[in-house]
Amino acid sequence: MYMQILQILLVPLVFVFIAYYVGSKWGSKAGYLSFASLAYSTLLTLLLAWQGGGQEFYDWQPIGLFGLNADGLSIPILFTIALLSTLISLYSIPYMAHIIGDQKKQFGLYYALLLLYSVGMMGAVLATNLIEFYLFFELMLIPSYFLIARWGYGDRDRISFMYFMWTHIGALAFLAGILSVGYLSGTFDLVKIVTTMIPPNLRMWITLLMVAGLLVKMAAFGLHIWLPYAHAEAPTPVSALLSPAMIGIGGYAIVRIVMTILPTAFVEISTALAIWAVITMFYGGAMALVQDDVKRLLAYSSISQMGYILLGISSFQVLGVSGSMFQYVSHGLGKGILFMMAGTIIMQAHGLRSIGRMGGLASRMPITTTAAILGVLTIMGIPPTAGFISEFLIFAGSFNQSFALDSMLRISISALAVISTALTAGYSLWAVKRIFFGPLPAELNNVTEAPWTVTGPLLVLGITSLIIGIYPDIVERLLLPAIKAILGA
Amino acid sequence: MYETLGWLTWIFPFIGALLTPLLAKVNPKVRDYGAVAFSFLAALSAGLLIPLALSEPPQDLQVDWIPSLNIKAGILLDPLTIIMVNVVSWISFLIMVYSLAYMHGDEGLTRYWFFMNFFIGNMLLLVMSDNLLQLFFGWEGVGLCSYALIGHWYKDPVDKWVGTLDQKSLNVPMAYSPSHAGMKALVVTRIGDIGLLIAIFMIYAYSGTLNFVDLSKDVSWAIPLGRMGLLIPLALLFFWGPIGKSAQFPLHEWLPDAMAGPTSVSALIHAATMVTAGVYLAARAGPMFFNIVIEFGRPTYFFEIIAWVGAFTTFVAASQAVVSKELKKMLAYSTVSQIGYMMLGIGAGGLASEFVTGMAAGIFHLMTHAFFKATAFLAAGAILHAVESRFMDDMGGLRNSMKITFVSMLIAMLALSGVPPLSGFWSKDAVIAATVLTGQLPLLLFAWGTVGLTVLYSLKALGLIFFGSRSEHVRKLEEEGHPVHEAPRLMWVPYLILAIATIVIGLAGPYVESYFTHALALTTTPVAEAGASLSSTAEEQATLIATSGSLIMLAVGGFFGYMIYISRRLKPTSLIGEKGFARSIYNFLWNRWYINPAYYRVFVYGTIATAGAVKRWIELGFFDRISGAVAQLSVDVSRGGQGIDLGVIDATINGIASIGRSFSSALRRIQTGVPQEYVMVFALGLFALVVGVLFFLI
Amino acid sequence: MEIAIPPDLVFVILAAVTLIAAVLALQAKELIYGAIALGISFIGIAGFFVFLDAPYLAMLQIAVYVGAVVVLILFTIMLVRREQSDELLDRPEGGQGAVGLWLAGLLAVAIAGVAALAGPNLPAAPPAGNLPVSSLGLVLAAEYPIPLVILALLISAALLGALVLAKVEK
Amino acid sequence: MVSLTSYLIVSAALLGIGIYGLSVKRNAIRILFAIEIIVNAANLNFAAFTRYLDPPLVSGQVIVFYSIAAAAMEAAVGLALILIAFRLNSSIDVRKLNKLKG
Repeated sequence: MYMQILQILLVPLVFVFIAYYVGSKWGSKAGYLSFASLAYSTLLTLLLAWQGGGQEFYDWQPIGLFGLNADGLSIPILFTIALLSTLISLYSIPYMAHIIGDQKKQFGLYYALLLLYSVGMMGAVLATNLIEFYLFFELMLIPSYFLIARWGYGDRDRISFMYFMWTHIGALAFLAGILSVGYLSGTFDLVKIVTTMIPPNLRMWITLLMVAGLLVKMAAFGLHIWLPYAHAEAPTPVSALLSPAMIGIGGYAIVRIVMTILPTAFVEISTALAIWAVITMFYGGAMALVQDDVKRLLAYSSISQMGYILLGISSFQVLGVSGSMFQYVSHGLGKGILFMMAGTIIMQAHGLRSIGRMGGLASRMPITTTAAILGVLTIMGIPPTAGFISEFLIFAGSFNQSFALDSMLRISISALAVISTALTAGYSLWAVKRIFFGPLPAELNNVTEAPWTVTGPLLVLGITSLIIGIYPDIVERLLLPAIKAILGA
Repeated sequence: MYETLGWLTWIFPFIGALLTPLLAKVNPKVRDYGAVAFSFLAALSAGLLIPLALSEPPQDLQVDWIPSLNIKAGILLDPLTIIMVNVVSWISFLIMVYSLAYMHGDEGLTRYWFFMNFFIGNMLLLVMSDNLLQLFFGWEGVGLCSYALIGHWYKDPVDKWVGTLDQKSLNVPMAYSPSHAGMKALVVTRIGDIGLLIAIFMIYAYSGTLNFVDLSKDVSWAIPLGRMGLLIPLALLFFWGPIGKSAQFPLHEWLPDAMAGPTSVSALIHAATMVTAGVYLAARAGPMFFNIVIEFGRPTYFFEIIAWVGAFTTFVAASQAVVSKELKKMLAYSTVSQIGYMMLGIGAGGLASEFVTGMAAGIFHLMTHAFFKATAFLAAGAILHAVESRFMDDMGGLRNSMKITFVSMLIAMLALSGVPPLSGFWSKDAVIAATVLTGQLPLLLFAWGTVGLTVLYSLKALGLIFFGSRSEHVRKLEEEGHPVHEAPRLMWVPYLILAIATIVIGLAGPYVESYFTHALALTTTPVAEAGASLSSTAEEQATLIATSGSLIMLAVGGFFGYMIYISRRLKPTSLIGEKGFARSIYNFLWNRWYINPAYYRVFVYGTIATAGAVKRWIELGFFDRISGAVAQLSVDVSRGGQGIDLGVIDATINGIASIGRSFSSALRRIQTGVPQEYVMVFALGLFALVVGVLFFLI
Repeated sequence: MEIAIPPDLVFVILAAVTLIAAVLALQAKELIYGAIALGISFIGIAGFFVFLDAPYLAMLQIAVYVGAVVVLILFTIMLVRREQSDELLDRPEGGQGAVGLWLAGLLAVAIAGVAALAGPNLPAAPPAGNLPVSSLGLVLAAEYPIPLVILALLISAALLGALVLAKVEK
Repeated sequence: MVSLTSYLIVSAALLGIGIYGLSVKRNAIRILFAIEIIVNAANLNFAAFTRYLDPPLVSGQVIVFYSIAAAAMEAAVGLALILIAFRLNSSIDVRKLNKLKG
């Protein structure tokens, strides 16, 4: 197909304008346009996966080549983002009607920003050039800032600003790393970069800069404080993109960029990263345990899940890294479901967010409950959902590496990481119990199931998680060769 | 044929599960009978496997699953699997039939049928898997079904709770709602699975395979593990999974509370099949560990752990069953206790270097237990249905109004107690005989002591339900026009069949036992030959010792049981007294050895309190404040100079937080908003930079 | 016979004019005089440009700075001045004046020190440039065409922006 | 011939004057003066360096060209801002313009 990969980005980009005008005129109908364009991207991605990937390059002097690389590593990530954005376009139709009301004009702006945001994420995944990556990285930051600032909840001005500042500081650290690499190696094209002539201590600093920048995006422990605010107070469809899709791109970029161009320096910090990962896992889990706001709970759970991704990456081993990227997919599916579930409750129960005041919703919203349980199982890593495979791979990789290094420290880290899954099980199941089971409070008596534009996406995500969980080869087959190539194994 | 049948056996129930929601659209009746039909198909194909298994050698059928990781899916067809498959599928089928009547009219039936079939499928997958990963799928799948089915009545109506409502121990409530019990079951078994998972990772890291056959054929992969001193942790961690799943001490607390689910579920999942998955795994992985033992001399830790955990659990659970007031909860304790016997059998086999004998005893007990415990639970379901109360004090004198139920329950309870010639007698004695062979007296004492306790609580159940006079509760029911009646035929036929099976197995007991020993020696996971095999006279002696010991205990326990609960010459209240030693023992047992409340205090409340403290001190007290300081570096848009004061109160009491606070306020003071001052600072910085350059030049 | 004016002398005079004018620009009591002094200082800079073989820049400096910026400033002063007491405004608060003076002085001395110390290492007498004015144009057109276009766009945007900002809303 | 150092010293002096003005003055227009002086100091440096350090090339002059253009824009926008600030607050004392203070 002509410029197939470019179309994945270009079609939604063109629809940014169309959606804006249509939305300004006809209100929420623009959601269907957005849905159509993103669905086209999703289908193209699937086609690419079927073809086994591809690459496209466009001249982009003087920076280098504007490349789009859809290989085994990027396709699963791209697919997750595309699928989530597609479904969220649909989901937004009733949800944003609940926030915006009948001010039709705002729908256009909303969908334009949403599409732009999706394009930013997909572009960052496909980028082959450091500058290109950075531009897309910022392209996903700016629309999301406006989405939060314009339609968020609570103290949205302050929170969106905080979100912007934190992630921007991270992005700048990353930019500093990119520029140093570009300057020292003379090119920004990932495939051409050779870093061996960079002095080792300088290489280490560059690695630290880039990893730190990306860890802010991933909200690793200590750099996480923006996340619960941003994810909890963003309009829920945006949370459902922020949390499952955007923050994981940090992990993807570590694999795609840092590991590829600076492998030796990365190995040196891998133990520290593994420790950091385990702290993040426990910390996020413990925080999720004591939240009352359902969206904040999910936000902390995302922090904890990013710990899993980081652990897999820090194993620096084929199984572990592919597990991390697999975890991106399964976390995307699971957390997408859960945020949408939270949004559904907010929408149907008129802004109810406090878990303490929920209960017994299973009888009112059976489909949402089914999907939510699938999502929770995915997050907990229980077969036959995709989450199990990814966690299995991460831990297997982590253990393999620990034994290969013969390091008791790494073994204990890996064991602790497995133990943290009990914490995950604890907070997830407890939340499910408090939300869906038990007696129904009187004030929730007239809550009803959401329309199909909400339940449909939920079920699609749940079923995708099951399919991938039962037959993981469809993802692993793509990931494994690509990661083997990166690790040179 | 053989191959197809093997795969179909576990695929049928999955198809049934997936079709259930669709069939429900057609008609509720179609849905109900459709679900049962699929479980019958599974049972039928399992049954057809028996003749084939007798004629063909054990085999491992494999297909590609995750080619990129070189992981194959496969099913094992060997005697152990065939026995398990048949026990699981036939009992499941009977319980599905029972459910038709028992669950009739329930509003969540589609869900119920779905999960029942899904459970059967997962359980069969578990016992047929040829590798640990696939087994783990089934393992977690059954746990999931258990979660869903315990919480079947998720609206938590008070009459579906489990436990005495106002009982509190160490300030921890001891009564649990169905949704709580389901969550508890899943979380506790998940804690067990962590160990199993870590063990799987260790095995995978060193052997590169997860296939049982490969793992036990050649155990050289364990050499580096042994060198690192990791074999003992490996054994501990591996067995931690079965401990959780099979509700063994110290993870046994979830099973009694799992009785909040429908009785049919308790019968199937929490008595006959799922909870025995741990025993199955111990038996399946036993050869691997046994071969390691043979290879590396005599560190028999794996079997030591199994035997001790089993023996101790047997006793702990039986002692609590004696004081239990609820019928189903008593049966649950009894299940835990009997599983302890199975574990003890397998462990003792390994310890005595007669692995196959021990494993055969354990699996034999697993089978007999599945039959008589399923009978007991199904009969209990009928009784609960009739008297509308879960407490045994609310029953009494039902002997005449529920004859078939009475007979079935009687057979089940006697088999449970190990009264000859019922099935329980043979299997339990096989286990105790294996224990005698180990020569470890404490294990034997636990095993024998539990025999006495088992008789006691069995007679307690029988006596309180069927003998004596009718309780006030029953009389009130009858006055209101709900006379106690026999269960409908669809309900009593299944448990009568199971009771008859118990008798038949009992009559054929010794033959079945020796057949098991021969068949299990032929598993696809080969067992290395131990150096010196024990002479048959030693085994006969052991059997003799075991039998005589347990018969004595049977008589002692039976005497007290008869006097207290059947003829009622001794009053339990007068035996225990108001205070004193007996009363404190009673309280100790009644509070579940204080294990349950202690777990809640330490692990549940403790974790939540820790997380709460971390949230208060670190998250709000530190990170939020740092973030505030960072935000102050730029324009604070919304609060106009107020600063971010989230958690200010918390911060004042906290040292770390006050550092954060002063940090932020210091930064605020720098931000005067007067450009001139900014310029000065900027110039100062520039000056420092230039001076730095100057130094370089000089 | 030509009178040879030593270049050093011209340089010193030029430097003196420029610096004194700059000081006056900031210190003159009347804002208007300050603006005029600023213009003189700019002309001094233009003189330096001539010295540095950059005649085009010199012209640009005079045209843009002296011709446009200073005039613009004068207009603004006239618009703003009416009620504004100049002296009061420019009296520094507290010790700020002294601190500023010290700081600026130190900074200037330090930088000058760096320049002086680095002096011996710098090429003292470069070959005569003799570059025609057009060379700058050539470079701009050949090597930096896109920035040039962007600059043009930027100027238009800035002017429009200034217009919008300054427009009196009715 | 005048040495490069002389230019650098003049430029440093101009910078010092500019910094002084920036840090002491409160009148927004004076601050604008100071900014222009600093920009000119920088321009002078560029022109001097390009003349002394890479004679056949004029890259420094290109930068000065852009800088002058940018300074013109900056003055235009800056003055417009001052006008607005004056209109809104009837003052151009930067000390009073601290609404955005954190």
